[in-house]
Amino acid sequence: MNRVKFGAWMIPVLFILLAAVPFVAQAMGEPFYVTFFARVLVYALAACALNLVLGFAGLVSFGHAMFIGLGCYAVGILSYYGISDGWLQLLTAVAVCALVGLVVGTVCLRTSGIGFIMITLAFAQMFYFLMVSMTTFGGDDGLNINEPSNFGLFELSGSTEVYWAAWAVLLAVTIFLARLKKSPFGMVLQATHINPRRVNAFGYSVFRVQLAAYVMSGVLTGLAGLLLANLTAFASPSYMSWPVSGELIVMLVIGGLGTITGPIVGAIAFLVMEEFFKGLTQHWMLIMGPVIVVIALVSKNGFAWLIRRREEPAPAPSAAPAAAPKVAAASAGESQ
Amino acid sequence: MNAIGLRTQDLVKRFGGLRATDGVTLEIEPGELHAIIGPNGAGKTTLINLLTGELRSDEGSIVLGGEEVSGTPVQQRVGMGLLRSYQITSIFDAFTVVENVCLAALRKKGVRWAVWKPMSSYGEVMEKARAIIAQCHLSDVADTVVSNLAYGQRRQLEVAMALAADPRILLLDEPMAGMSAAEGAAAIELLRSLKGRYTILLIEHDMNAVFSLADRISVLVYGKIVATGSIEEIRNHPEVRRAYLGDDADA
Amino acid sequence: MLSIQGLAAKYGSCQALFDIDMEVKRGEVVGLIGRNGMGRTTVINCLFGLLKPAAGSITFDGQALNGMAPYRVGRLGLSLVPEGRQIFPTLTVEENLIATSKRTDASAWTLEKIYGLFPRLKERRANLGTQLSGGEQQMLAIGRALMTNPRLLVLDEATEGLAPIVRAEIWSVLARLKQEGLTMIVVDKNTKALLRLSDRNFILDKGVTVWRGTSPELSDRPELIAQYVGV
Amino acid sequence: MNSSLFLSQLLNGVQLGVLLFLLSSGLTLIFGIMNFINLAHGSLYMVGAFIGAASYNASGSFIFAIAAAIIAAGLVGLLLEHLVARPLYRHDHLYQVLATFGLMMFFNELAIVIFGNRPYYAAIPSALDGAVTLFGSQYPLYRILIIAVGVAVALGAWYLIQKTRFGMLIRAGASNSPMVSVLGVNIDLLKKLLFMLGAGLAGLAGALAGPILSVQSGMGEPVLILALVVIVVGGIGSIRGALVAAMIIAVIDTLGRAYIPHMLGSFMQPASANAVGPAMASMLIYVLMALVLAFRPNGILTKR
Amino acid sequence: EVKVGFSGVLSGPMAALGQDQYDGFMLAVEQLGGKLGGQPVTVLREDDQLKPDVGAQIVQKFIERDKVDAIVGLGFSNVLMAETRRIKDSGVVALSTNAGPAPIAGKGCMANLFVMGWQNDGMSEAMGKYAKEQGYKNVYLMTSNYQAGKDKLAGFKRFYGGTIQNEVYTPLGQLDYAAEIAAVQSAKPDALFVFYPGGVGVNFVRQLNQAGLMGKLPFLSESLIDSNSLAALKQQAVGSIYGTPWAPVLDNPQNKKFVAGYEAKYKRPPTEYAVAAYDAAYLLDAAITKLGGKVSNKKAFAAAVKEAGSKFPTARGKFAFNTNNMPIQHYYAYEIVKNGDGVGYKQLSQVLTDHKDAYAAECKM
Ligand SMILES: Nc1ncnc2c1ncn2[C@@H]1O[C@H](COP(=O)(O)OP(=O)(O)OP(=O)(O)O)[C@@H](O)[C@H]1O
Ligand SMILES: Nc1ncnc2c1ncn2[C@@H]1O[C@H](COP(=O)(O)OP(=O)(O)OP(=O)(O)O)[C@@H](O)[C@H]1O
Ligand SMILES: [Mg+2]
Ligand SMILES: [Mg+2]
Repeated sequence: MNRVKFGAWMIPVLFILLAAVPFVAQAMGEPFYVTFFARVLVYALAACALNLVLGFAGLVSFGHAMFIGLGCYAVGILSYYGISDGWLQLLTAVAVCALVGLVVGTVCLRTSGIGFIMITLAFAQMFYFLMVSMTTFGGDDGLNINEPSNFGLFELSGSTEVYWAAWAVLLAVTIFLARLKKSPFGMVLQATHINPRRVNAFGYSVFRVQLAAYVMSGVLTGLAGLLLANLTAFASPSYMSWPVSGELIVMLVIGGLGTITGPIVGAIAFLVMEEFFKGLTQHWMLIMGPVIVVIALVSKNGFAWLIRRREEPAPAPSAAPAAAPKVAAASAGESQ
Repeated sequence: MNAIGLRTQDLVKRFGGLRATDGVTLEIEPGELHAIIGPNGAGKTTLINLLTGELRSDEGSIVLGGEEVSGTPVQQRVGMGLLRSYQITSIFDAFTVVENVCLAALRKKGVRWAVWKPMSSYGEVMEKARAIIAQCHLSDVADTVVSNLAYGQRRQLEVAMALAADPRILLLDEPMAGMSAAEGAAAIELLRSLKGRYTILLIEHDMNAVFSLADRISVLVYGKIVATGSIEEIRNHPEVRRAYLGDDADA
Repeated sequence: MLSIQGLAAKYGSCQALFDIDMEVKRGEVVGLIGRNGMGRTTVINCLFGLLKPAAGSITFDGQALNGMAPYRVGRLGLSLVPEGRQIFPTLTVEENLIATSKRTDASAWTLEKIYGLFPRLKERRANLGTQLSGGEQQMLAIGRALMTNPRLLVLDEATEGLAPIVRAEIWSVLARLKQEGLTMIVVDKNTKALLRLSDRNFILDKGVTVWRGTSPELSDRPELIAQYVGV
Repeated sequence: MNSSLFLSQLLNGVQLGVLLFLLSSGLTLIFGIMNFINLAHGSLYMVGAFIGAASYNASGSFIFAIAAAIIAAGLVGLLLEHLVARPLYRHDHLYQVLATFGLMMFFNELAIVIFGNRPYYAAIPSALDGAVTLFGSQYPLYRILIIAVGVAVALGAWYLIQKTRFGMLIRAGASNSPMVSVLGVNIDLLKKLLFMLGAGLAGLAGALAGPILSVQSGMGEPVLILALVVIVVGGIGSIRGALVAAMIIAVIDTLGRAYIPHMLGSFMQPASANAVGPAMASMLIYVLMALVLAFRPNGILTKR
Repeated sequence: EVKVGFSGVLSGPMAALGQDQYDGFMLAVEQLGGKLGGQPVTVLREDDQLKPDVGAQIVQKFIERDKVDAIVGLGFSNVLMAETRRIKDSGVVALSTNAGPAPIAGKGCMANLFVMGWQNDGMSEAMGKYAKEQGYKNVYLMTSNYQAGKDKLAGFKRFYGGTIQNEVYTPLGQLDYAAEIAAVQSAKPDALFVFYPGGVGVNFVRQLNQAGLMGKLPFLSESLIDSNSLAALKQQAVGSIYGTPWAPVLDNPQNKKFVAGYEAKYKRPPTEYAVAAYDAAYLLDAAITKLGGKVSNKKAFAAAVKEAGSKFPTARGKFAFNTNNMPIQHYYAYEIVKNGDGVGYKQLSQVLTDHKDAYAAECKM
């Protein structure tokens, strides 16, 4: 939860670099890179959205792939019925994700810690199995999307279009989150993570704040789903299988929890690494696995620990004093 | 911003077998600084948790400014101006002092839809925050991340946050615990300057503070009020001397 | 038996101890005196390896304790009655007593002896720790510490928040333990009672030992008590 | 649907429940007491399955195979505890999830490297092969063994935790481990042992499951998810909870699969019943978990 | 200079299938002296991890970056479906050596996508016909609850026509089938037909044995029995009957060459998936030879491939492409029999001759 000083210049630099990708790819005659990075941007978007709940509010949602899936099927199912109007699909995706987010969030936020992790997972699994058994929409074979989303002015017909769409949305979302982080809402949201009891004691409703964040996050993740659907021209239950949720978390942690550009860097790092290791050996998971473990062991703030600012962040709450029984007792007495 | 009074009637809180609060009846006048002393584990903090609503009382009633509030949620009581500080310092570690105080100061506004403008651009809130920070002698560390504050300063911030949420009645749980003598003295001055403006319920083991600030004192032992009265009455109250001040108390 | 020199300690950023010197001889009872927050518990935390000293040395029977893992300190024969009781809430009274017990020799403390000492615990033997009153919890904490058959028993605020009668009971128990020749370090607010028990005393103020001497000496100088303890 | 079938379905449920219990008891102990969430627990299960199968094929002794599996899983667990878990005890669950997620990837691929990516052969000892007639229908002998083992382990675990000194210390350490160590007990060692115990149980589960389920890379995950559901429903840290929840979930799952289509069939045409039934069946336990958590956020049996 | 991209599942539980295809293809390339149609060939391989989006990305990479002349493999149905649009748009020659889902056999068929293995329904259609020939009165059907499963059962019913006693769809990824098997026991059907590929199938057969049903109840299956699962099942598979367009014991020179070469090179018996890829290589060889090595014109290449479909040496003895680029081939019923302490294949009958799939009519090409 460090306030990244470097975030200020990271954003423009990062996005200018990303904007260069298609041209570089053209110049190198490697249009494939556009596709690859389009996919990266889509997952970056999802990671940013997850950051809103996981990074800011410290809510470990292990089922965020659910929203990706919902976004995908919003496109898939509509186009299955011949509706390829992008705006309508967008509206549906947003509406569905918001609604699901509201319901699921209301249930999940009653729990905390491991409970929350598991119940979010449970809901994701439910939707996964639901789509698997919906043979009308291809079941687990997935659903081909023949008509790309048509937004009137532009169509998400090819990788390049999707790339630019993703780039723009990601930029908007990044700026939005950067603002939100410093805004009163953002502050309270982060505060709920550090010390929910105190937040309540100031008369804010921790539940409401977290729910709002969860819904927002769900909707943004849904957008990623919508883009993914167009990128692959396909909607499949495997988009919302639980390993995907896991990978989102990995990206986020690699990049840096609660940082603004972290999720993007994390997504790039993760997918590029994966691509690279795959090139090395067919058993690339033998490398990827330990790498992730190491990351988990060393990183407190993802790549922020490379570019750490002077003053060290807070010592892990449980670190020093908790050793003293006195404190153990006090907290037992005080908490709940 | 007028101070309000507080009354409890036969308040009871059980933790499993243990009656942490055992029929507490307490009357606090508006504007009064009322101290509660008592041995560790007497139920002081528990009592505060009951008053704020963070714990649900098992029996008895709590009347806040003439309004029955037992059973109402924390938010509502805060809305009526009931604010507290914590014995176990509970401030927002990752934030700066200003941000901490602002969070408190913002409570009246609420944060619905406040997702775009940075908190620092809320002029009047910032001013208020800065003023209170100055009042609590924290100006020079205003922009430090609080995890880097000294223990005493954290304690001061604890009080500052309670003040910033513009309370009408303050519940302070051992605000001086862990403060150095100097800090303690400053804190005493601060509280004295606040006297009368707010109703204050002060829990403190530091007798100098209590005896130099309190209008009235109640002594809580084993979850029961064994005595309530002026400083003199309490000093010379035999049972209090036995139960808390100790037989050899020469305060 | 135990000697502490130039001990200093921090909690994160806040320094609690600056310069503590004290020693304990076999068979004697030492009082640690001081106002709240003056560092007595911190000394104890350092002694038991719960807190890494920032400076200074602690030796027990010639063994250096600095940075030794708590359990190894415990095995050396130190035992603690901690501030705030800290009995195990999910264990029954009896389990609390036997879980960490250690037998040394024939004259060792046993369940029977403990129950003899605190009949109240015998009645409550099947209750969970949380179901005990503060006083009973305190007795349990003492019993638990005795069951490890310590050579040095440390009591931190052993009479904290207890009804006067219970307190008196505890004091008499401590007196009996003293007669049996147990070495003890006692931290307590109730100076008068403490002085009745202890042989020698150390006064802590803001993490520094400011005075040391026998109980009679201290009793003759009420101004000291007034200055450093005087509630 | 006749009663004899129902009874043997019930038995199947119980037997699945036993496997789940073996897996989740370790998980719940490790989580409840060390507050460490271990996604690699499924991998330990896989280790048990592979080692069990391999050593049975090598030695031909079932007992030896089981022992080998338990020991191997226990040792791997010990290694995990030392290299990964220990540094993360004090940290956010998030990092634990992450690290063990990585471990999962690693072990799955490692299994492929060592045993190849084809299902690995695990035989049932001929003595236990074949079926006995129960409730008028054939029931595999081996599964009855599994149930027996499960019951034994459940009793053993209960005795260990509730009656032995080890158990007392474990429970004490769960609530206040600094205090335990102050009283002269090496709580860290205790935690290591506990972690090994949990891993060993997972290994046992794997070794037992090997002969009825296919032994192959990735076999751990589906079961892991179920086990996680079990410990959350049962209330984290509670062996009793794990047992009850495992049984409830397994039985509900089994009976759901067996009967939901029929029930639906009774009021909708078979085609759609066949479509909806399995979907509902596979969602059933998650719905159950959501309900439990919604109304009892701490599980049906919260840790006493 | 020919470039071929191979994309299949090479990691995770299903990796075996991808591996077999790759090995089958590479064996053929080796036997052809590292050349296809006289042109030196380079084969790029990618792992789709059984993830549709990854698969789609790989195909795009092959097309845009590596500019491959042909793509082989193409993974499971769900992955293949995600890849189709890219394949269609690019017009590159693509040979699916694994899946032949209904959509691309019917409306979604395309001139440049060929299925080397079988249309998904084929084997179950064979089993359906076999069940009919055996005069089974009522058959019990089981599969996982997903698209492929439903297609298979449909295929079976298409050729069976008798009464279906019950049709059970089990949740995808279910491990333990004791419950279902118990139900079968009490239902007492004439025969049982299941579609459970991979490890799940191994579970199923094993549990069938333990329930004491194996051998008592005619057990028909498809895509369950292959040398991979046999390695795990050994004697437990004895008695199971399955439908297939190919078996290791199939008697034709090309197959002898294939099986011998494969076992020599990889120290394990081949599978249907390996055959499909092996044939794919010889097919490409024939087509490229015909074009004299000029593969730059995609349309011509595709046409050549289609034509060569009936002319290349196939390990299946006889092979050709239907109008929708699905295979026309024989389907057999085989039974696993005891053979010393190992197991052997016994051909029961050639159930379907020059079998065409049911979707060709829907294909407009
Ligand atoms: N959540 C809880 N569960 C069980 N017992 C509790 C709980 N909170 C407090 N207690 C018990 O209630 C009694 C009163 O606790 P409380 O914290 O109110 O004492 P206190 O007067 O604040 O003591 P101190 O002066 O040390 O702060 C103590 O015995 C404590 O152990
Ligand atoms: N866990 C902790 N974190 C930060 N500061 C602490 C912690 N525990 C104690 N302190 C501070 O260290 C100083 C000494 O505390 P200590 O507990 O030793 O006092 P004490 O003499 O035991 O007084 P009492 O036990 O009566 O509270 C105090 O200023 C206290 O605020
Ligand atoms: Mg208190
Ligand atoms: Mg103390």
